[in-house]
Amino acid sequence: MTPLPDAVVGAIAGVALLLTVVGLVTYVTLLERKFAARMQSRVGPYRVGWHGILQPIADAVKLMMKEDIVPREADRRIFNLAPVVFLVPCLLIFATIPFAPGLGVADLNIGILFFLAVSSMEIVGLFMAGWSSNNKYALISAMRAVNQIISYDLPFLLAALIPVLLTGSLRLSDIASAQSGLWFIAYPVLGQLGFLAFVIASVAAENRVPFDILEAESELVAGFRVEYSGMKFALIQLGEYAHVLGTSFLGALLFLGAWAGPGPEWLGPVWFLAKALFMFLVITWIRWSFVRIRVDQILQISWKLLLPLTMLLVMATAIAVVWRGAPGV
Amino acid sequence: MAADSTSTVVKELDYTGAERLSMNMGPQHPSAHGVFRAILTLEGETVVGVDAVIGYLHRCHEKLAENLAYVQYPSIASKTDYVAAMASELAYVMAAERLANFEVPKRAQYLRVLVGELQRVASHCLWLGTWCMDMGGALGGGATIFLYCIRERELVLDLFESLTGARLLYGFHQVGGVRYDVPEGWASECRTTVDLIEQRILEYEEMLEGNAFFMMRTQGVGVISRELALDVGISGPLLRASGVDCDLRRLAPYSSYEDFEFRVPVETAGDCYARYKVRMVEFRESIRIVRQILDGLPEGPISSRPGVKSLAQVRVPKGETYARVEGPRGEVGCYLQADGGPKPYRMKWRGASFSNLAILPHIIPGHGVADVVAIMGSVDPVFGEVDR
Amino acid sequence: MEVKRPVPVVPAPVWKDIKDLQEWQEHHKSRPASGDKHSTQFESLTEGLHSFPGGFVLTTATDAFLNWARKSSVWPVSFGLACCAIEMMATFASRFDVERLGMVPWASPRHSDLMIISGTVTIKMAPMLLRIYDQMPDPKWAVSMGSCANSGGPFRHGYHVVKGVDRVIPVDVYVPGCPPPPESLLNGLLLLQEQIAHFRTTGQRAAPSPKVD
Amino acid sequence: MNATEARTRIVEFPGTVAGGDGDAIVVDVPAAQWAAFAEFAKDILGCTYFSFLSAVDWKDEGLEVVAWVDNLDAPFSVLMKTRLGVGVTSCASLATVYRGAGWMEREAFDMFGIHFEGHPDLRRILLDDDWVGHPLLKSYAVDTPYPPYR
Repeated sequence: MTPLPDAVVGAIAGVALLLTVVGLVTYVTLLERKFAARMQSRVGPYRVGWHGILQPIADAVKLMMKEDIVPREADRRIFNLAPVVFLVPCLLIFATIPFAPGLGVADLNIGILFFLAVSSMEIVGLFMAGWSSNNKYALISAMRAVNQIISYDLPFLLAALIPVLLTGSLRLSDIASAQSGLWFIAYPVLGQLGFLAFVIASVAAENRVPFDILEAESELVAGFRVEYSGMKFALIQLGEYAHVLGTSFLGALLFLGAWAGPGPEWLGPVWFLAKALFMFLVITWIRWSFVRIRVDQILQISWKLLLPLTMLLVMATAIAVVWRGAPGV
Repeated sequence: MAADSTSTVVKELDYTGAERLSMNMGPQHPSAHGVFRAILTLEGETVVGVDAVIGYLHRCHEKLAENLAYVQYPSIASKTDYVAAMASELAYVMAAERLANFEVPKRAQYLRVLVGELQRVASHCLWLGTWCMDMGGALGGGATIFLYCIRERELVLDLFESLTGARLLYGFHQVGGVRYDVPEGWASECRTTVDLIEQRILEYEEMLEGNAFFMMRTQGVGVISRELALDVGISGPLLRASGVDCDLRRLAPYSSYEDFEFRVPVETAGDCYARYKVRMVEFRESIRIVRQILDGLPEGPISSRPGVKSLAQVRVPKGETYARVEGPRGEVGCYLQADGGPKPYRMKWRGASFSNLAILPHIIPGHGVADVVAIMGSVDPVFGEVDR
Repeated sequence: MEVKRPVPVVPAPVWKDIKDLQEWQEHHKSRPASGDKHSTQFESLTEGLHSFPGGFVLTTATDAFLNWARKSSVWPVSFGLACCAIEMMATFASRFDVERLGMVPWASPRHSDLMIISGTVTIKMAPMLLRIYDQMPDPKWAVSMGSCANSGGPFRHGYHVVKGVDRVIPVDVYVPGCPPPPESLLNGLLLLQEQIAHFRTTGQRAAPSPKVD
Repeated sequence: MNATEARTRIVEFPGTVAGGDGDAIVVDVPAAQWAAFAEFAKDILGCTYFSFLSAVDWKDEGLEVVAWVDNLDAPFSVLMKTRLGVGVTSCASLATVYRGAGWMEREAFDMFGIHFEGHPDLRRILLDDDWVGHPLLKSYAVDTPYPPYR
């Protein structure tokens, strides 16, 4: 039997990954709802299936069957295109993540660059959605989003650079395997501060509370997606959660040692997933315990605090690496 | 060509150097606290003008009061300020009593104070929850605080339910006294509840004041000066947060308030944070008053009037009066003109929220959109009382 | 720099320019009862499938599945009117927690399926209410909560009160009480779920569920 | 200044009749002196706190405007009343003296149809702009229908 051509293998892997990710993202919403409910002394979804296990399916099916409204004054083509443009980068970021040694769709040699570049692409879809809705809430939301992405992508990128410097490689699998001994979060001072900056910047880049000014419920109703209904709304939600999960995977890979963990080697992906979900829960925990801050304050935090801090960290890391003479922990 | 078209556009748009956008908030808006509509004029993110549109809940209270007997209206009066029904019922009943010169037994007076203070705790719980939800988002940290606050409010509502049988609108007061006496075991239940709430308030304070984001959102936002506060006639916690020591429980004691020891908190900053501080102290002072009443509840009848059998039984002589109580939102007043019949000739309801809301056009311009919701939440309007 | 000239459009009708409901509805034409083009096509398709031998198994199973999904995730729009809104909030809160049933309150009517009319509808509010209801995507439901929304309640005789919200929008479940306690509203929501379970795919409203005493 | 002092000062103001008991002073003011008396109350009597303004419809005897202001330091309060006279529907505005009177006068305009001269922004506040009639007049029935919602 001749091996299948690379393109076919890649396509199969891609589809398999896509389905897994979509399924995972759907169930991550249930995880968040249950977690939040427990934080708020509630029960959360309970009656749909055993302990609400079928809730995401019901939500998805219902949203699919809802009426699809396009406002008369909206820019119809862009309005219809925006959810897709929003969703694709959010799902594409999973392509470079190696879930175990050799288990991934594309282990690029510039993996982390690809990840960061693509993940900030979602702003295009977001802006299209905000603009084309022809709704003032959506428009203001889109403006705020652009503001925020510009100011938080830099700290996000710089925070992600710390493990890159420590490893000496942009390839994600190299970064992961460099942590087989010691996770980067355990690297004295630099690791912890870097992780903190990474979490803050990723929360901001994902537009979650307390940095969710662009969908600020109490001011802009639902922000850029205020006019979306039915399936398009579901796509936007899917994209948002996929982005959060993707960033959680990245955080787990960069700082928490990816698939490193006790037990046999085949447990690697499980460990990785567990760490990513831990990252996700941390972000959720932040989301459900802070109040939102104002636009000007968000920008101040970014430019006056986070950016200098991460720059200093990167510099310190570089000095440490040079001083020790070799990358690695 | 381009320049020409630009100039005409500029002329047509009445271009004044900055792009202005008018944005409509409400009447269905997550932070409208009911049915409030604010038409904001924005310059970028800054609000330069606000037109407040109210009246979406105008339920003809004053006209109905002219058509309902003195014994009928108190249960409708509770629907003006529905978050603090006990205070609004009391205002109407007190006005009628004052005109008719009815004596109210001591026990009834104490019971009125008791439910009034419990109601203040419940109302402030709701305020804290909704305000934080305004600032934190329905899908964020604000919702968590909101749910915690509602949890405490439910405890107070349980007390009310066992006292009057209703959770929100009670019909507890009647002309001449109160309708229900405390059931057996209620007092001890009440004590445990207020103990628990006092402890939880401490938790909230730690949770909120230890949160830098909360402080950033509230300090220096929506400052009301002392002079403006008096001029517009805002009352309650808002007035006290602006440095005016005015509490009707102290200034013009009614219903035996002079028997109790309590502190009237006054802050001078006049911003959202000062209003928050004032209300947090009021929580504690209310609980303190509740404890004092439970310790010294006098025996005796709860009403000086027998049970009402016919509508015309309560006769109020001709005259006019203005009775006011310190509700959780401020001065709840009832101006009553009686013509000697079984119904009032004219009733004017001075809702605290109406006057408090009138401050908004004076303080909002200059703030960002995000601050508008924070200011509106700190004013704590109840639209049943604004629109009546 | 060229400033884009705004497209001259006929100003959207301001609701207060409109004297009566008929005129308002003329401006916001609702769909014909037979459904729009797509749902008509969908209906003929399903009818064909249904009449195919053995096809009814497919259609009824799909129907049951879709209705299960609809009833399991009814998202109310967080829309409070008056006193009952406070009890509605209490129902959404920890003790009663409607999220157990899969309900998440959303701020935007576009994302919601259910509108709980919680309180007195006044004449000034009625066009707004209708507009919000129109903004919700089909299939949508409405629960009238409290005496005021059912019939005007204690304010029925007021000059500014609509005597029952069913004069403005169609209502599926009426919850009595002034205000209804959260238990009452929960019962109403469960009744609504029961009713949604009989919803037909063609976009037509099912007959109201039988009265439960 | 306390309530008794205030009473003696009010007597100095031309055309007024002071009544009431205790800390609640009731003053009948001639309609022409309405705004002047409000200024007097604010500046001389120290009643800086504005509580409410409303009106009463005395059927055949015309409309009466009432306003309540407080001196929070003393404390005492002044209830000012003025009869507009039969058929008169205009009154001087207090909105320039007390900013809080702005909304209250809009409400009185809405409910009674009193035109407050000098009010900066006199519109209906609770009812729609196209509402017919003024509901709190005694000639307006409580259940007056309003199409099409009836």
